[in-house]
Formats: sequence, C-alpha cells, structure tokens
Amino acid sequence: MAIIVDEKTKVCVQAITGRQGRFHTRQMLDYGTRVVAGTSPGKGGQEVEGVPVYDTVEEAVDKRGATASIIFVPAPFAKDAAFEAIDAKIQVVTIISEHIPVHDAMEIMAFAAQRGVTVVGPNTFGVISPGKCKIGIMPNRIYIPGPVGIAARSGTLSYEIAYQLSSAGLGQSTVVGLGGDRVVGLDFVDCLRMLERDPETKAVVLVGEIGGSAEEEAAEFIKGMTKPVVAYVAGKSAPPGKRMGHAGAIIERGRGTFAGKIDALKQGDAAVAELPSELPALVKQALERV
Amino acid sequence: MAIIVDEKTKVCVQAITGRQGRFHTRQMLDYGTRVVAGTSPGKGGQEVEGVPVYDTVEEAVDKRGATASIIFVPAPFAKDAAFEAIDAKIQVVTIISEHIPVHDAMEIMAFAAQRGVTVVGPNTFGVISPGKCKIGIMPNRIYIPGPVGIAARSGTLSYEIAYQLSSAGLGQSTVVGLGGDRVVGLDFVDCLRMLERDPETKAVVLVGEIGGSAEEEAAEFIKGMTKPVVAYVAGKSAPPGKRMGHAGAIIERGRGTFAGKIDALKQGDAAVAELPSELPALVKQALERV
Amino acid sequence: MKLYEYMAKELFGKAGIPVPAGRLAFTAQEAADACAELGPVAIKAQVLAGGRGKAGGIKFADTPPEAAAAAADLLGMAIRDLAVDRLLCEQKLSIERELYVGIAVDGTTRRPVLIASVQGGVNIEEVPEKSIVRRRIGVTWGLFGYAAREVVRRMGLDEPAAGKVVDILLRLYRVFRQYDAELVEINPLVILTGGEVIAADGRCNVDDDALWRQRDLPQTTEGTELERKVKSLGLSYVELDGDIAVMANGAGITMATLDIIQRYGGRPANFLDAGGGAGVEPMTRALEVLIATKPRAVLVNIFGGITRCDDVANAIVQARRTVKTDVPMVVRLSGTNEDEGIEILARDGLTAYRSMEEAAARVVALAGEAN
Amino acid sequence: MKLYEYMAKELFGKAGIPVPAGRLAFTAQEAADACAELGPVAIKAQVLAGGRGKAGGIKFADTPPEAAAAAADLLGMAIRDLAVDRLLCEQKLSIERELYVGIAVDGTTRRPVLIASVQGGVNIEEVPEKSIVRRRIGVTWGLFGYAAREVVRRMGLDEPAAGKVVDILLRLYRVFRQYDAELVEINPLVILTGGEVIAADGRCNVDDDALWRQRDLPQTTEGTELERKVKSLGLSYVELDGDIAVMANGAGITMATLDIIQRYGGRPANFLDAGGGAGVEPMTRALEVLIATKPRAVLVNIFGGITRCDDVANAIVQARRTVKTDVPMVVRLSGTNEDEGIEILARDGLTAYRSMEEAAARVVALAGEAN
Repeated sequence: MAIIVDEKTKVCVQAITGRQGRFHTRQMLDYGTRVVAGTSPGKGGQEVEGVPVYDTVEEAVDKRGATASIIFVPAPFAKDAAFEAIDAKIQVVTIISEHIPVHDAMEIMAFAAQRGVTVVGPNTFGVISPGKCKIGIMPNRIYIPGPVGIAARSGTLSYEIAYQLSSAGLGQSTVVGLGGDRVVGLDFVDCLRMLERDPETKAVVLVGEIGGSAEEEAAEFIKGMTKPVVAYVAGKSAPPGKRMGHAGAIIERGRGTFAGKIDALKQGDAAVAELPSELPALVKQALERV
Repeated sequence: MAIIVDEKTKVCVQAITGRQGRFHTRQMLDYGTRVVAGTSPGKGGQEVEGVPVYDTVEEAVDKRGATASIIFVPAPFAKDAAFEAIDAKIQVVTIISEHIPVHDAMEIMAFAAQRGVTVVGPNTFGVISPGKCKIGIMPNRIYIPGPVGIAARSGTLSYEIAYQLSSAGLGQSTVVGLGGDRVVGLDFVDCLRMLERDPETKAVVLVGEIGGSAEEEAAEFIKGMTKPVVAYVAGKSAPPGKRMGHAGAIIERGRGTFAGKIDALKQGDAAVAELPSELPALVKQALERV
Repeated sequence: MKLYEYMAKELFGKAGIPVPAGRLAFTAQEAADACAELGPVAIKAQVLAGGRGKAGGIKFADTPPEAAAAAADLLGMAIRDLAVDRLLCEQKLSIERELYVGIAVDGTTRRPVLIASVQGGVNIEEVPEKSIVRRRIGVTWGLFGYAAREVVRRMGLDEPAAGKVVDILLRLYRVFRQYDAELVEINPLVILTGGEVIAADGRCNVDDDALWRQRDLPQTTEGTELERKVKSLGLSYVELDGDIAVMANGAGITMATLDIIQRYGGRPANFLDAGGGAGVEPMTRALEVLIATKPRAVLVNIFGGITRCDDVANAIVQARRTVKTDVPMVVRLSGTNEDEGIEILARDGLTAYRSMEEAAARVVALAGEAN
Repeated sequence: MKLYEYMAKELFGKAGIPVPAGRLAFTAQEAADACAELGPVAIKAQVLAGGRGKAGGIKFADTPPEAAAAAADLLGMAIRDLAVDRLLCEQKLSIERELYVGIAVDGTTRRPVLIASVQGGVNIEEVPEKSIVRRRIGVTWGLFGYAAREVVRRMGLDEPAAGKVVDILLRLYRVFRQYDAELVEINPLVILTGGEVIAADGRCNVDDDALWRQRDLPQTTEGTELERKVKSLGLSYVELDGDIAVMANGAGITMATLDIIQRYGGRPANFLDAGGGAGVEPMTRALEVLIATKPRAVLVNIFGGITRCDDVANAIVQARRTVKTDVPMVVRLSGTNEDEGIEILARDGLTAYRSMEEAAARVVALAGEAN
C-alpha cells in the first residue's frame, strides 16, 4: 500500500524533451519509477532515455497505458498541459511548474474536481512512495520505505525533514508535496484522510508554514484521526505583512499567523516540533504509542 | 408513479410577476400543481395568485422547499435564470422561454449535467403527469391519467395527439415536451429510458419531426425496450434545405430526413403512424399486445 | 443569419487566421481595379448558399480586362435562385493541399463539435467516414491546444503544417464562441506550395437568437421579400410552390398540416408557423399577407394551448375585413376557448372544423374546385 | 502587483462601475487646478498600502488654495514608510451609507470568493462576522446575476440601491477575471444622498505570475531598491532589520532558517529564497548583493534537490572572488552532490556544515564575534 502512487503507477512525462523533463525522467527511471511515455508536441516518434515520445497525452494513454503524469511545461502552457492530462483520463497529475497564474490554477482544480482527478501541485516537488514510485524532482537518495506519511507545503524543507527521519531509521510510506502556491490540488486534510486510511502508514508528519488556513483545517481533522500526527510549521520569525517567497506565505488580515497555527495544531492533539531536528524523536515517541 | 414530476413536486415559477408567469401560475394552480413559490428580482414579499414571491430561487428553496422550477424569463436572461435554479438545487428545471441563444443552451446543459439536474426545454410546453402535476403551458383539459407515456419535440402537435388519445379513452402517465430547439435538456432516449422503467407506463408514443438525429437514436434504443412504442414524425412534405420554423427542423447534409427516420423507427420495431389520427388505434393495438 | 464569405473572412482575419488578400467588387470595373492591385485573382460570387463552385460561381483572371469580363459574367448569374450582386476578388493561391475544418453545434451531444479532414474542397458529406476526424468540445472549457493537436495528429498532418492548423483551429473556435455561431467552416483550408496555411473559403452562420448581442456584426438578409415581411412580424415563414396557403401554430403541427394536405393531393403554398404564443395583431397581419399572395384556398389550423381560439377567430375576422377577399378559407379550431372561437367565426359566416384532417380534406377540395 | 487607487479606479470605470470624477496630481499646483476644475475635492495620497485614512492620507479642500496647501502637506508625508509622490483629487461625495465589496482568491476552496458587508469604510476584519456576506464563485461559470442578487439580499439592501450593487458586483467580477487579480476591492462602496452608488475607493492586486499576459496594465514597483534588484534576478527577497544575511533554497527552508537563527539569538537581515531550481549565475549575483549590504555574517543554507550542491559551491566561490569580502560566511550543504560541493568550498578555504542547526548556531556566534 501507500497513497496516490505505488508500484503499479505508470507515468507519462509532459515536456519530456526539455532540459528538466529529460533530467528528471532519467532520475525517475533510476529510482525505479515506471516512466512509460513522454509527450512533446511535434516530437512524437522520438525517444528520450529510452522512453517513447508522443505528440499528445491521449496517445500516451492509448498506447502505453499511462495512469499518472508529471508536468514540466512552462507556466504559460501549464494549464493546457494539465487539462490535457485530466481530459486523457490520467488519474494523478503532478504539476512541477512554478509561477502558474492563480486563475489558471483555479481552473485546473475545477476541471480536476469535475473529473475526479488528483492534482499534486502546482509548484510542488511531487509525490513519492519510497521503494515503489517517485513522481517528482526530489533527490533519489533521501527516502527509505517505512511507516511515516509526510505531507508538506514546502519542498526543500521536507527533503531536510525526510532526510533526518531516514537518518534516524524512520522510513516513509508516502511523501506528498502539496505545492507552494495559494491554490493547489491537495490540501493537508486530503492527505491526512488518505494517510489515515492507508494500512502502511502508522504516523504522519505535517510540514506547514505561515499563511493561508490549511494547517488550521488540518488541526480540526486531526481530532478525528486514530493515527498520531507530528507537525512542524515554518515562519515563526516572519514579520507580518511581508511576502516570504510564496503567495501562500503572505500573512494578511490576521489569518494564518504562526501562533494561531501552533495553537490550533496543539488543540488538535498534534505533537509540535519547534525545530526540524526535533521531529525524529517526536515521531519515534508517536510510533511507540501506536 | 409517473416520470419527472408527480404529486410530490413543489414548483417555483421564475418570473412569476410577468404576464405569462402570472397567467400560467393560475392555470397550474387550477390544475392542482403545488406551486409553492415564485421569483422576481426586487419584488420579494409580494404575492401572485396567493403564491409568495421571492427575490431569488435560493430563498424559494430555503423557505418553501421548491423541487422544480418553470422559467418564463425572456431569452436574454434565461441563462441566468436556469443557472440560478440549478445552483439552488432545483431538481427539474423547465424552460418555457423561446429564442434562447444556442450557445447559452449549451452552457445550461453543461451545468445541469455537472449537477445531475433534469432540464426540460428550452422552447418546450413543459411536462405533465396527468392528475398529479403539470409544469408547463399546455391546456389543462386535454389530458387524462392512464398508461401511455408521450415524448414529443413539438408542442401543439403533441396537444393534438394527447387530445385524440384522451378522446379515445387512452390516458397518459407522463407527457414530456423535449423542446423545439436544437439543443435541449432531454432527448427521446432519456425519456424512453425513464418511461421504460416507470411501472405506470405500458406503452409509449413518440412525436418526432424532421431534422437532427434524435429519432434515429431513439430507434436504436427502442430495440432494447420491453414496452411498445408508436411513433409519428412530421415533415414528410418539407422540401430539403428549407427552415421550417425550428432550428431543429433544418434538413442539412442529408441527415435527419423523413425517410431515414421512418426507416430507422420501423427497424427499431416501433409502429409508425402516417397520420396523427391513426395513433389512437395503433396505441390500442400496442396495449392489447402487452 | 448566414454571413457572406467576405464577411466571414473578415472575422477570421481579425481573429488571426490567415486569409488571402482580397477586395469586394460590385461592378466589373471594381473587379478590374482589384486585379490591377492584387495581380492574378480568383473572382468569387458572393451568395448565401453552398455549391457555388459547381455552379460556376468562381472564375480566374490574370489581367484587369480578363477580370472585368469574368466579373460581368458572374454578376449576371443566379446561384440557387439567388442573384449575384457582389464579388470577392482574391489573390490567386498556389495550392498544394486542401483540408476541411469546421465547428458546429451538435444537438445530440449538446455541445460544439469540431470536424476536420485532409480531404477538403468537396462537400464534407462526400468524404469517406474514415477520413473525417470528429471531436466534441466541452463548452465549459472550450477548445484547448492539446485537443486541437490530437485532431491534427489524427488527420495525419505533419509539421510544420500541423502546428499552423492547430493554431487556426484554436482561433476558429474563438470566432465560433465570440460571434454566437451555429457553424464556422473553412473549406478548403489550403496548404500553399510555400508551406503557408490559409483560409481559401470561409463560412459563418450566426444564431439568429443571439443577434441582439451581436450588434457589431454586418447584417445580411435571406429569403424572399415576402418571407422577410412575415418574419419581421416575428413569425416563421417559408415560401413553397403550391397553391394552398397555410397558417398553423407550432412548427410540428404546421409541418403535419402540410403533410396531410399533400397526402390528400393538395399542394401547400407556404409554411407559416404563428408560434405557440402569437398575439392577435401579428396573426392578423400574417393572414393579410397570406391572402395577398392570391392562393386558391387558405387553411388555418389552430390547436389552442397558449394561443386562444377566440383570439385566432378575431384575427381571422379582422383580416378578412381588411383585405376584403373572396378566397375560400377553411378554419380548424381546437383547444383553449374553442367554442368561443367557433362562435365568433360563425357570426362572420365561417364554419370551423374541429378535426384537422377533415379541415385539410376540405381545403384541398376547395382548392381543386377553384381550378 | 498592487495597483494604485487611481489605476484600479480607471479599470473599474472602464468596466462600467461608477467612480468619482478625479484628477491625478503630482504637485500642489496640479491639486489646485483639479479643485478649480472639479469644485470641492477629496485629496488622497496614492500609496501601495492600506490604512491611509487612519494615517492622515486624505484631506478635503473647498478652494484651490486650500487644495494646494493640503496637497503640499500630503506630498511631504510617508505612509507605512512609503513616500507619497502622487495624489488623487476627487469630487467630494455626499455620502449616505458606506458598504464593502471585494473579491479574492480563496486558497481553501480553490476558487474566488465574494465578500460584502453593509459596514464598509473600515477594515473588513473589524466587521462582526454576522454582518459579512460571503459567497464562493465557481470559476468555471463565473458570477451570475442571481448569485449577486442573493448576496445583496443577504446584505439587507433594498431597491433601488440593491439593483445597482448587483450590477457593480457583476462588473467587479469581470475586472477580477479580466486582469488576473488576486484581489479587487471597493471600500467604501458608497450610496450617495441622491441614491447613486459609486466606488469611493478602489484596490486591485494583480497576480505577478500573470503579468506576462497583462501587458496593457500600468506598472507599479513595490519594495526597496535592493528588493527590486534581487527580484529582477528571479529570486524572492525581503529586507529585514537584522544583521545576518541569509540565502537558502525554497521558501519553507528559508523561513525555517530565519526561525532557527532567531531562536539562537541572531537577527536575520533578509529573506532570500534562491528557489528550488535557481542557476549558478543568479545565485552568484544574489550573493554579491547580500555581501554588499555589509551584514555581520552570511549564512547559505542549501539542501540539494534540483539545486546541486556543487553549483552552489561554485556560486559562492565566484561571488567571493568578485566582491573580495572578509565578511564571515557559513555554508551548509546537504543533498545532491553534497560531497563535491563541500570539496569545492574546502579548496577555497571554507568549511561547510551538513546540519542546518549547527550552521545557524555558528553564524549567530560569528555575527556576535563581529560586534
């Protein structure tokens, strides 16, 4: 088991002939991901890293049975690419592309909801079920299989945390990058719901940050969960009203403050780490209590 | 039983304060339809024929539990009205309005399909389950309850036929006006599917016309039905390429001809009447065979 | 409302679809001037009907005198009974390949459908099914690049033409939506010897019901003068070639009425659908128009729903008074206020029928007697 | 990108939303001229920040001399550290009632949300929840008249104002969509004593990520010169008031880095997120900028994912060569090509850490030593 992706997932890489697409196709293949096809309009018939290239996702699905896709398409074309994947009956669409207009993101999510498709991202590092399938741009070597599910808003910070957990012998069932934008396909609650149901997952790590209200909603959901949740939230020192890189990290109108999120999570019975380095010990404690 | 509407249906009249809305509210009340509310923006708080008027359908649903609506709103505003009804969780939306732009009709149908709402029309006379509920503008006195379901593209022609059936003692379970426009909510196949499942319906009359391919699709469906179907198709004498009043009645590109429809229906095991006056006898024969 | 080719192409051009350089000409001299400006030209009759090519409505000219001569010929023609009063003179194209692309409203799926073929230039109906690519378009989201690419892939086009056709399809869909079109069509869409892809013809039929919000479009008028006159009353009217004038209420019942007249051996002179909810005033005017066409007989067939039979009876009485006609008139009234209607007519000396078939049989007999 | 009030109002006005007659003034004389033309005016400081009213950024003038004086005062002000360099002079309004309306992107529901209240003119956060009407808008279909009518009904407005506010809401949503706005807001939307409804203020924040397709919009610049310089390299940068310069890769890890520095008693001088996939070149430039701000110490914290540690190491080495600095620098490298990166730094005499907390502790200590 695991959530979202596993050893059966067959991946299509959208924009496989680009620099990023090519590089990460190699990386995913090295990881053992079943990359079955790639797309690049006008370049159908070529091969990239031994993977056949098609003009359209529809063709990739028809001919190679792709069930998931990863999008490296530049932001202005990302909406088209996401709609293409959803329309071609891809079940999990991972959008790596950054700087997608938020109105495009809203449209992508509306279409995905209509079709019952899972969207990871945009502006995500992807999703990985260690040892089974990696769809994303995360380093290959920091994850090990195990009982900890991770849902994270930030990419690099979650690598850091996964690496520390792995170093402490705490493997992961699935690690999901929600994406750093204001409008993304999966939120914490979606991930927690899936992880709660996943037999392989015994504990959950939530990596949040200031801005928005995803952590507060997660805190509500955690109250009804049987599995322990350990949380870390970045942004304690951020001054109010300043943009810290993500649209999602704007503190505005009093919502989404660090203190508010921490309070909510504690009330929701999550263990809260003050430093990333405290997470392994807290996760260990949580697993011992299970 | 019956299909689409019955004695439990609670109706909201959209544009109840207009001439048409007011007149047909009276007619429907006289018929025994449960008209529970009407809407007219800016006129909330008034009453029409004893029916309370609200500003919005949402309010009519909240306060009066409307489950169906009938729209008399002029064409330029009909899309807004239909979306309002669908969005307010009305389950059956009957659009009487004529001359709705076909692009608006396509949008209405797309939204209704998303929400699982039944749309009757536009440009329809409505739907009636005799003795139970009438939502429409058809005369009150031509229908009697009974075992014959009717699905018709044309309004007045179906009155003619219902009247002849009633005069011959052949009552109706439900009579549905699909609407005369090229894009309408229900087609023959939708109606046949519902009538086939309806225990009260023992035979079906299909009133078609030239243009489009709804009759041909119906013919295919009839092959799998257990109940007998009797059909009449208008337009035998129409010269090709001439518009005969409905967008739906354009004969173009060789599709939708009279001969093609009659052939298809006969192959689909429907009994075909050459004159409206032949229908009662054919329906009687069909009922005797059941 | 159908647009002329040159109007459709203007919309296409504005939307960024490549179209040939061209000039509109109403006279032979203007055609010669266009040729002088553009070089060798195709001169194309502008009519609101298809089949122009087969009817000889396109000629070519290399020089202004040739252009004048060709234009003079064309301006004397009629295509499908439509007199040619204007010509489109376009730079001659060096065509390598002819494609077909079109977008129409599909009643069956309740959404737009894109139709494309690498066999353009002929009637799309004559192209074998296997050479036609169809793709439904979700009206919610519109036509995306990927869907257009999939269509072009299925057509079997290669780059660089493929990418150009994708771009044209996206723009064509925008035209379709922006102008409330029922149909937009480019046939042929041509690939030139130089590789350019260009709309050699263009068609755009706009939804009549949306004209109120398409005020910027040029207007065209279709149909005979009489048809337009009745249409201006808000009624549906089509001229036919028989001698029994017909008015009924509702398209279906009007068609059925014509069918029955024909079955009894009569020949309908027209289709006039007064509509489900027509008022007395336009019905009176329409009846006056019908009578003025001097038919051998008139049949009014009304089943009263919204339309009330007494209103119809009053309209008939009033029209007969205005026109002072002795054309035989048969009336059938049934439904709402049927008795009142019949009584009104009786007072005016007209016997109304309650059965449409009896009424039809009667009017055919009267038209025969009138021979 | 935030737009100035006068820019937002221009967009609103174009969309058919009533706005007061107004003139932009950069000098006291221009303000006097505006008053001469418009009569009694409100003179409003134009700054890309809220809270202007409370900060004294709005003055009233009945005569040109009064206007000149008021303008002179305002042009000397700073609001939230932003110097006032332009004023909007608007015809004074006779206000009966102040409403609030706004549309924003709601991350939680992934769609636009309309927010409205009959208690306008103040910070919407201070309005009690029961006086706020919220309605989600399906991005697929947009805002319909009926939804706007339902909002206005819930606000408790009566005709004729109700219908006018409905119309304004529909137009405001069009502005929101057309210009890729993250937020559009009219606060207050006022009902005048004459019954007219008019946008007395206006705000429009446009999505930076959509500016490539919003070429027709006026440009505004926000942030300090330094912030703009780093932003122009494609990196995220925010100036803070501490003394330890920080560069990390990824917003989350950068925030975490600041948090840890603060926890160890240090004060970060900035937030610089080099992003997941930043190249060597912009990172080098950014480091140069950081060093040039003369911090007490620099911390570079990189966890290599897409970013490769050897690239980062090369950027550091190159930046140090260009700037020739002796500011203490602490580097933490972990992840992709970590060993290669550490080796490259070692050759340049820099010891890299593998733990971010050790690195943070070290940089705080170094910044302290530098005192």
